[in-house]
Amino acid sequence: MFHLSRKDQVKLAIFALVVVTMPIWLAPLGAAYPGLMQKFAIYAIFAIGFNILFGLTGYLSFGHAAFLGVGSYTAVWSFKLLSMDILPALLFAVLVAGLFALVIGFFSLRRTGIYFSILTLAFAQMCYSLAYSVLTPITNGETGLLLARDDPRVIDAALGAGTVGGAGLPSPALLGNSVTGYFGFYICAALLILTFYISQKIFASPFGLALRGIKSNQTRMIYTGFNIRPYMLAAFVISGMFAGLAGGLLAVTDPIAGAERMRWTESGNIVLMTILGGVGTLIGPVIGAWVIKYFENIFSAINKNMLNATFDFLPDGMQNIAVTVLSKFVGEGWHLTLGLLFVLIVVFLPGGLVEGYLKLVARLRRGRGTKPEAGGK
Amino acid sequence: MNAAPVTGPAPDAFFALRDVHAYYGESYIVQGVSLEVRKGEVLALLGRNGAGKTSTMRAIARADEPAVMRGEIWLEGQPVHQMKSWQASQAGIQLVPEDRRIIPGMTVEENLILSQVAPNKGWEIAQIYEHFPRLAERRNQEGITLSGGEQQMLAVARALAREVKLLLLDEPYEGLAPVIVREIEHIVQDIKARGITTIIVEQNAVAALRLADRAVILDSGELVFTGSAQELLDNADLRNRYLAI
Amino acid sequence: NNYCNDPTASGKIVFGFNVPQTGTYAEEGLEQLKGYQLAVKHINGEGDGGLLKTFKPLALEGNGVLGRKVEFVTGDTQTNTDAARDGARRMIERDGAIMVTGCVTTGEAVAQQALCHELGVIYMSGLTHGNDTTGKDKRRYGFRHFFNAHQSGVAIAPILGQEYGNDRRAYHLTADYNWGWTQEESIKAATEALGWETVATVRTPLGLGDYSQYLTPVLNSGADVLILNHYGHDMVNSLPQAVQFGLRERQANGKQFEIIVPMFSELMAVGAGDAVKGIIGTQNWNWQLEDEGSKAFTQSYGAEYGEPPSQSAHTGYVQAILYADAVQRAGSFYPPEVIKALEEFEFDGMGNGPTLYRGDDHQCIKEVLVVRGNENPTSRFDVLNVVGKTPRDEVTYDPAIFGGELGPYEPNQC
Amino acid sequence: MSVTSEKNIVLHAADVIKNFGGLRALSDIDLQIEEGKTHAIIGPNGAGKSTLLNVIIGRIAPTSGAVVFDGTVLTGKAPHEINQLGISRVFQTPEIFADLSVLHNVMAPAFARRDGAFRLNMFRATAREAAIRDEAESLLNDFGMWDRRDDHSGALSRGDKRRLELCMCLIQHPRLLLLDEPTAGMSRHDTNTTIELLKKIKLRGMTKVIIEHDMHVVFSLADKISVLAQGRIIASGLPQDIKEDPRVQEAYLGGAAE
Amino acid sequence: MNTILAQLLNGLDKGAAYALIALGLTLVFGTLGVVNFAHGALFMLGCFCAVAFRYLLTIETVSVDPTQLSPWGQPVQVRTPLVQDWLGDFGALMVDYSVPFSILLTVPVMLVIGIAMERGLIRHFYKRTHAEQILVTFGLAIVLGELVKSVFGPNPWPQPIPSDLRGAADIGIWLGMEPRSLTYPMWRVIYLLFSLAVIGGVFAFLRFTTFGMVVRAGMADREAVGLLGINIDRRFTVVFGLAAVVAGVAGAMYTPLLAPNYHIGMDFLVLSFVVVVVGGMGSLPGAVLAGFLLGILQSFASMTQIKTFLPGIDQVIVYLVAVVVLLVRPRGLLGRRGVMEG
Ligand SMILES: Nc1ncnc2c1ncn2[C@@H]1O[C@H](COP(=O)(O)OP(=O)(O)OP(=O)(O)O)[C@@H](O)[C@H]1O
Ligand SMILES: Nc1ncnc2c1ncn2[C@@H]1O[C@H](COP(=O)(O)OP(=O)(O)OP(=O)(O)O)[C@@H](O)[C@H]1O
Ligand SMILES: [Mg+2]
Ligand SMILES: [Mg+2]
Repeated sequence: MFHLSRKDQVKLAIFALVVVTMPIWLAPLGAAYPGLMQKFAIYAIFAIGFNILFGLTGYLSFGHAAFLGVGSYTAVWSFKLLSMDILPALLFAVLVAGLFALVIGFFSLRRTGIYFSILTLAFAQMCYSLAYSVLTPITNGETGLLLARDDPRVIDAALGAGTVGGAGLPSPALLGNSVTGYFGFYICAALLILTFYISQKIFASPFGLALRGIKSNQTRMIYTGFNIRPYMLAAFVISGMFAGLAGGLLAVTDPIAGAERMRWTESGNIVLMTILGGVGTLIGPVIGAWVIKYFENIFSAINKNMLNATFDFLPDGMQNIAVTVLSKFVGEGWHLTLGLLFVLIVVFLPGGLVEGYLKLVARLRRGRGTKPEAGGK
Repeated sequence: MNAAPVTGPAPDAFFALRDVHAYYGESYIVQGVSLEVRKGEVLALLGRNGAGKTSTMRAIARADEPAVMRGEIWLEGQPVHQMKSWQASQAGIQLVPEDRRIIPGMTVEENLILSQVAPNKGWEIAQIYEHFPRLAERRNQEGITLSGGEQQMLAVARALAREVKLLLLDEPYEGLAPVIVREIEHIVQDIKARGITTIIVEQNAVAALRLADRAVILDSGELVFTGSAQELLDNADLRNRYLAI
Repeated sequence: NNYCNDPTASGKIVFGFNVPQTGTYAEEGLEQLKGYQLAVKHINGEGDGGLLKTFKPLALEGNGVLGRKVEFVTGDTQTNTDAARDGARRMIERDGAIMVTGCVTTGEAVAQQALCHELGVIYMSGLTHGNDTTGKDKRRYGFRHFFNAHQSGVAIAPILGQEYGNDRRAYHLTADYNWGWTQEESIKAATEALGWETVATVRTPLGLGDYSQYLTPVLNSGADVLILNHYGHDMVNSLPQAVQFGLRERQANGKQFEIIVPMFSELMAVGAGDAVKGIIGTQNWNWQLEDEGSKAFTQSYGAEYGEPPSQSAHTGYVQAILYADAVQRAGSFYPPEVIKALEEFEFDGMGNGPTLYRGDDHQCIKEVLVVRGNENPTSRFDVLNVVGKTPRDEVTYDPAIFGGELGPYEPNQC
Repeated sequence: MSVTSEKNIVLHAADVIKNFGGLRALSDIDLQIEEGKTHAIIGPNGAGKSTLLNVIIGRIAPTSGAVVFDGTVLTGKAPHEINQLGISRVFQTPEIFADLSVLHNVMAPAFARRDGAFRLNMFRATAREAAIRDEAESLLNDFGMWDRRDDHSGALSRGDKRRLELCMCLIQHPRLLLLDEPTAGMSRHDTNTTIELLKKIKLRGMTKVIIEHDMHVVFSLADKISVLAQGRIIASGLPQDIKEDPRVQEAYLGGAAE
Repeated sequence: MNTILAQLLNGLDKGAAYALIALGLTLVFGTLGVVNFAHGALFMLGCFCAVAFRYLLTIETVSVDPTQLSPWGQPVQVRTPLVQDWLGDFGALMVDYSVPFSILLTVPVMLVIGIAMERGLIRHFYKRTHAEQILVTFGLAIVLGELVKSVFGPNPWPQPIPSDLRGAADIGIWLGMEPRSLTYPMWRVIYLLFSLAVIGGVFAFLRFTTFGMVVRAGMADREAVGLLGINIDRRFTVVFGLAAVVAGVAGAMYTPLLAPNYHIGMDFLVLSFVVVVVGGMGSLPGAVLAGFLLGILQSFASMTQIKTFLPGIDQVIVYLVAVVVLLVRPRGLLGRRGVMEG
C-alpha cells in the first residue's frame, strides 16, 4: 500500500526536502515569504492533479479552473456556515469539486481531442459567468465571497469554541491554531508532498498504466477489454479533486473566493504551467507552476527604482541604458519576459523543462561518447 | 535538413548508394550501406525483420526519418542526398511504403489526382484504371476503407501515376491473396519490361527472387551479401542464415 | 504596541503601490502609479511640493514621514482579485509595506481591503466606484477618496433635469455585476425622483465587446434616453456602438434622443473617441478645475510627466499624501492611531473643495463633478468639460443605507 | 451450412449481413467455429474477412444477423464486454500502445483479464504485480523479444510489432483468438516460429480463427477452412478438400497453392 | 415583429463577424492542425494596421512654442498635419476613409508577418505535440501583444467610420417597410457584406483549386504527400499567410466597432476557438455555419423577453450552444472524422 520503488522513494525524499526547505533556498530569490510560498505549494498541487489527467491520458481539459473555484467557494462557505476549522473546509472542498468533476466529466468525456477541450472550457466558462453575475447571492459576484463576523458557523457555535482572530474577523485554524503565515505554508507543503506521493503511486499503478494505454491507443484499449469511460472518469474526478484541494487551500490561506479564479485564463494558466514544466513527468508540472508564479509575483514587482539601485555601480550613461532596456522586461513588461520564456523553452527544450533538461543531458553525454562524425547540420 | 556534403564525384552507375549511415534520433540503424543499380535492373533487398530494409528505402526516398548523417545517394548523376522527399520524388524516385500510406479522408480518385499535382506525371489515371479495374470500381470510396490488397494496389498505382525512374517497393505482396500477388507480380514485371529500375523489399524471398536480377542481403543495417539472384538461390547457407528458406 | 511592519523597528517606511500594469486596465493603473510616485517625491521633499502647498491643514513637513524618507514598492494586480491579493501580501510579508494602496475596480479594492484588514495594514483604495467598498464590505483598515455610484446618481440628477427635462423615458444597459447593479440602482432612484420613467433595465455580460444585440431593442422601446451603466472597456465599446446605431440623431417621443454615461474617466473618454462628444457623466476630479489645488497638481504633474494628470493619477496621489499626513498628525505609524487621525478628518486644497473623511464608513464626502464630452477638444487631454459641481451637502448620504461593519481597530499580526 | 453438428460450437455467426452504403461487404454469412479448433478464413482481398472479424468483436454492427458466442449474443455488446467474454483479436495493421514499453504493452491486457473492465487499482505498483510480470516476460521470451522488453514499442519494426500484438492477445488466455494476418510482413524464419507457437497454444485448447494469405501458414495450422469471396462463404471444409476445390482455385489461389 | 427582424439582422451581422474572425483560425487550426493561440494576436495586429495607417496619415509636424505654456506647465506644441497638406483633398479623403484604405496596408503587412511566423517558428511545430504548439503560440501571442503595447500603449485606439458611412442605414425601406422602422448601423452592414465576400473568396480558393485538396492531404499525412513530390511546406506557408491576412483584415475592418488595444486578441481568442470547434474541425463551412448559429442565438438570447424567464441565459448562451452541439454531434456541426480527435 505504501510501497514505492527505490527510484520513487529517492525522488519523494528529495522532493520533500526541496519543498520543506523553501524558506531557505527561496530567500536569495526574493520569494521566501509565506504568501508566495503558499501559492507555490497550492499551484503545484493543482498542477500535479491536472497532470494526472493531461499527462497520463492526454485529455486536455481547458476548464480545470472551475474546480479550483468550486473548491474555494466551498471552503469559504464551510467557514461561514460550519466552522473556521480547515479540516471540514478542505474535506468539503475536495468532495464538492469531485462532484462537479463527476458531472462535467460525465458529459465532456463523451468526446475526445479538441472537442473534449472545448466542452470543458464551455462548462467552466458557464460556471464563471454565472458566478460573476446571476449566482451573486452564493458567490458574491465581482467582489468575491468574504467572511463576515456575524456568519452562523454552527459547529463553532455549538462547540462554543472561540474563534482565532480576536475581535476582528475570525481566521481559519487547524484545531485552534491559526493557519496564517509560515504555519499555513507548512500545511500546504505537507499536502503538496502527500499529493506528490499519491501521484507517484498513480503513475506506477496498473490504473496509471491503463490511463497511459488510453492516451497511446484507445482502439487497443477497447479491444483489450478495458472499459475506458470509467477509467477516464476516475482520472477526471481525481484531478478535479486535486484542483478542489488547491482551491480549498487558497481559501484556507486567504479566506476569499472570487469568480475570477474560474476564468478561462486561469484554466489556461494551469495548462501552461504543466506544459512548461513537462507534461506527463512527475515533477515537471510542479516546476512549471513555480516558474510562472515566480514571474507573476516577483518579476512584476521589479520597478525602475530597483533597477536603478541594482545598476548603481555602472557609469551614468550605461546605467540609464541598462535600466531602460531591462525595464521593458520587468514590472509592467513582465508578460514579455514570460512570453519569450515560453517560446524559448519550447524551441530549445522540447517536452518542457524537465524533458528538455533530460534530453540535453543525454545529448551532452553522447557528445562525449562515440558517434560517427555527423555530416549534416 | 539532413543533406550530407558531397564528398566525391557522381558515380557512373544509374543509381548508387555510397556508404550511407542513417539514424532515428539517437538510434543508429543504417550502418554504411553501399550499392549500385543499373538502369532497368530489379534489385531485391532482403533481410530479417528489423534488419533495416525499410529504413534504407526511406533514406533513399529522403523521408524525414531516418536522417542520413553520412553518405551519398546518386540518381543519374543527381545528388539525391541533398534533396528533400518531394524533390526526390520529382527527380523520379517513387516509394511505395510498407504501410501504404493511403491518405485518410480522401477517395481513391483523389489519392490518384494528388499524386499528379506535382510535376512529372506518369501514367494517366484512365490508364491506371485500365490496369487496376478494382480501383476503378472503388474510385469514390474513401481510400483507407479499402481492403488491404486494394490499398496496396492503390499505393502502387499512385507511384505509377508519377514519372518513375526508380521504383521502391517495400513489401508489395504483404497481405495479398495469392491471385493478387500474381497480379502485382505481373504489374511489376510489366514495369520491369518498360525498363523501370526497381528496388524491391520482400519477405517472400522466393517471389522477390523470381523477379530480381540481383539481390542484396541486409543484416543489422549492414550489407552481408551482394550478388546475382541466381547466386543467392544457389547458396543454401546464406539462404538459411538470413532468409530461412 | 506591536504591529505588522512597524517602521520604527525596521527603520524603513515602505508604501506598496499595487495597480494593474497589464491587462485591459493597464493604462488607468499606470497613471495611478505615476500619481503615487509623484506623491512620494513630494512627501520626501523633492520636486515642487505639489499639493503640499495647498493642502490644509497640513502636517507634513516635506522631509518624509516623521522625519524619515518614504520608499515604495510596486506590484501588478492584473485587474484580478487573486493577483491583487498576492501582490499586497508580497508587499506586506516580504517588502515590509506599512500601507498598501491602488486599484481600478471595486473587486480589487474590496479584496485588498479585506486582506489588509486581516494583516493589520492600512489600505487606501484607488479607483473604485462601487458602493460596496465603503458600504457592505467596508473595513476599518480601508479608506476611499474616490466617490461612489450612489453619489454619481445624486450628483448627476439635477443637471440631467436641467438639460433634458423632467419628462423622460430611460432605458438602462447595465454591466451585469455588482458595481453595475449599484450604479443602476442609484441612477434609477435619482432619475425617477426627477420624474423620469424607467422603461427597461437590461443587464449585459461583463467584457462583452459587441453590444449590438442589446442596442437593437433600444430603437423600438419607446425610450428617449439611454443610460449606459458601463465602466472602462465596457463603456469604451458600448458608447460608440450606441452612437453608430444612430441613437443620437434619433427623435423619440418628440424629443432628441440622449445617451448618458454616469461614470466617466479621461482614459475611457479617449478610448471612446468621437462618440463621447456631448455625453454627460460624472467624475471624481478633472485637471481643468480652476481651484488652487488642482492647478498646483496639474502643474507639478505636467512638469514631471509632460502631460496633465487623469483622475486616476489624482486619486492615487491624494491617497498617498493623506495617509502620510495622517501618520504625521498621529505622530505614530500604529494603525489604530493613524485610522483615528483619518477618521472625521476635514481638509481642503486637494482639488475637490472641502472634504470630509467620514468616520462611519471611511468614505470621502466632497463635491462631485458633472462633466460633458468636449465637442471640440484641442488635445487628447482635453476630452471632458466640467459642466457642473454638485455640492457636498447634496451628495452626503446616510452611511447606514449600505450596511456593513467596519470592525475593530486592533491590528492583527501579519 | 451444417457440418458436424454434434461438435461443440463456440462461436456462431448466423445470417450476418453487412452493407457499406451500396456495397454489400458480407452477405448471409453463416459460420460456426468449433471449440478448440483452428479455423482459417481465406479469400481474395476485399472479400470481407476483416469485416467479419470486425462484426464479431463489435467494432461494426452488422446490418442484420447475429453473432453468438458460447450462448451469449454478442451483437449489440460493447467491444470491451466482448473481450471480457474471452475473445481477443490481432489486427491487420498492428494496434499496440506505441508510447509504452514492450513489457507494459503485454502487461496491460493481463490486467484487463484479471481485473475486469474497470478497477481502480491505484495504489499497487505495476512493477510489484509479479505474477503478471513473469508471465509477460516468459511470453516475450517465447517470441524472442525478451531483450527488447524495455524498448519503446513504437520504434519496433513492423514484424516485431506483429509479434508483440500476438503476445498481448495471448496473455489474455482468450477462449477465442482472432488473428487477422498474424504473419504478414514477418520474415520466413519468424513465421515458422510463430506457426510453432500457435500450434503449441492449440494444444492448450484455445480456439482460433485465422485469416491469412500465406498458404504455408494456413495449411500448417488450419483444422478447417472457410473461403470467403465477395462477402459470401463459397466453400467450407477440411484443408485438403479446399485445396482441391476448383472454385477456390479460381477465385483465390490462382493455381498457386504452395 | 420589427424587433424580431432587427434581432435577426443583428444575429446575421454578429454571425458574419464571428465567422470571419474564426475563418483565419480554422485555416490554421482546422486545416493545418496547429493549435494557434496566436490567432487572436494576428487579429490584433490587423487592428493595429488600421491604427498605424491612420496614424501615418495624420502624422503632424510638431513645433514647440516656448512663449506659451499649457495649463500643465509645458510649452505649447503647435501641430500641422503633413499628409493632408501634401495630398490636398485626396489626403483628406484618405484620412476620412482611413479604415477601408488601411486594407491596402494590412494585406501585405499581415502576409509578411504570417509568412515570417510560419517560416521562423510554426514550421518547426507541425510535428510537435499540441501541447507544445499551445505553449509556443501562446508565448508568441504574449510577445506580440507586449510589443504593440510598448508602441501604442495600453489604452484603446478608436477608429472613426468614414463620415459618409456613419449612422444607421434604413434597412426597412429596402425591404419595403415604413421608413425608420428597421434601421441598422451602416458600418455593420458593410462589415457583413465584407465578411461574406472574404469568406466566399477563401472558399473559392480552397474549393476550386487543387490547392485545398493538397493542403488537406498534407495535413492528414505530410510525409506521404511529400513522397508524392509535393512541396507541402511551401503550401503550408501560403495557408498560414492567408490565415494571417484573413485575421488581419477581419481586425482592421472591425476597429470602428471596437476600439482596439493590445489585449483585444485575447478577448477574441476563446470565441474563435469555440466557433471553429462547434463548426467541426477541418470544415470551413462548419466554422461559418457555427458563426451564424452562435451569432443569431446570442442575439435572441439577449432579448429581455427571453432573459426574464431564463435569467443569465445571455451570459452563457455561446457556451451552452457549444455544449449542446458537441454533445449531440460528436464532431461539431460539420467536422471531419479523425481531425484533432486524438
Ligand atoms: N521510428 C523509429 N524510431 C526508432 N527506431 C526505429 C524506428 N523505426 C524503425 N526503427 C528501428 O530500426 C530497425 C530497422 O527497422 P526497419 O523498419 O528498417 O526494418 P525492416 O528491415 O524493414 O524490418 P521489417 O521486415 O520488420 O519491416 C529496427 O530495429 C527498428 O526497431
Ligand atoms: N468502412 C467501410 N466503408 C466502406 N467500405 C468498406 C469499409 N470497410 C470495408 N469496406 C469494403 O468492404 C470490403 C471488405 O473489406 P475487408 O477489409 O473485410 O476485406 P478483407 O477480406 O479483409 O481483405 P484483405 O485480405 O485485403 O484484408 C472491401 O471492398 C472494402 O473496400
Ligand atoms: Mg520493413
Ligand atoms: Mg483484411
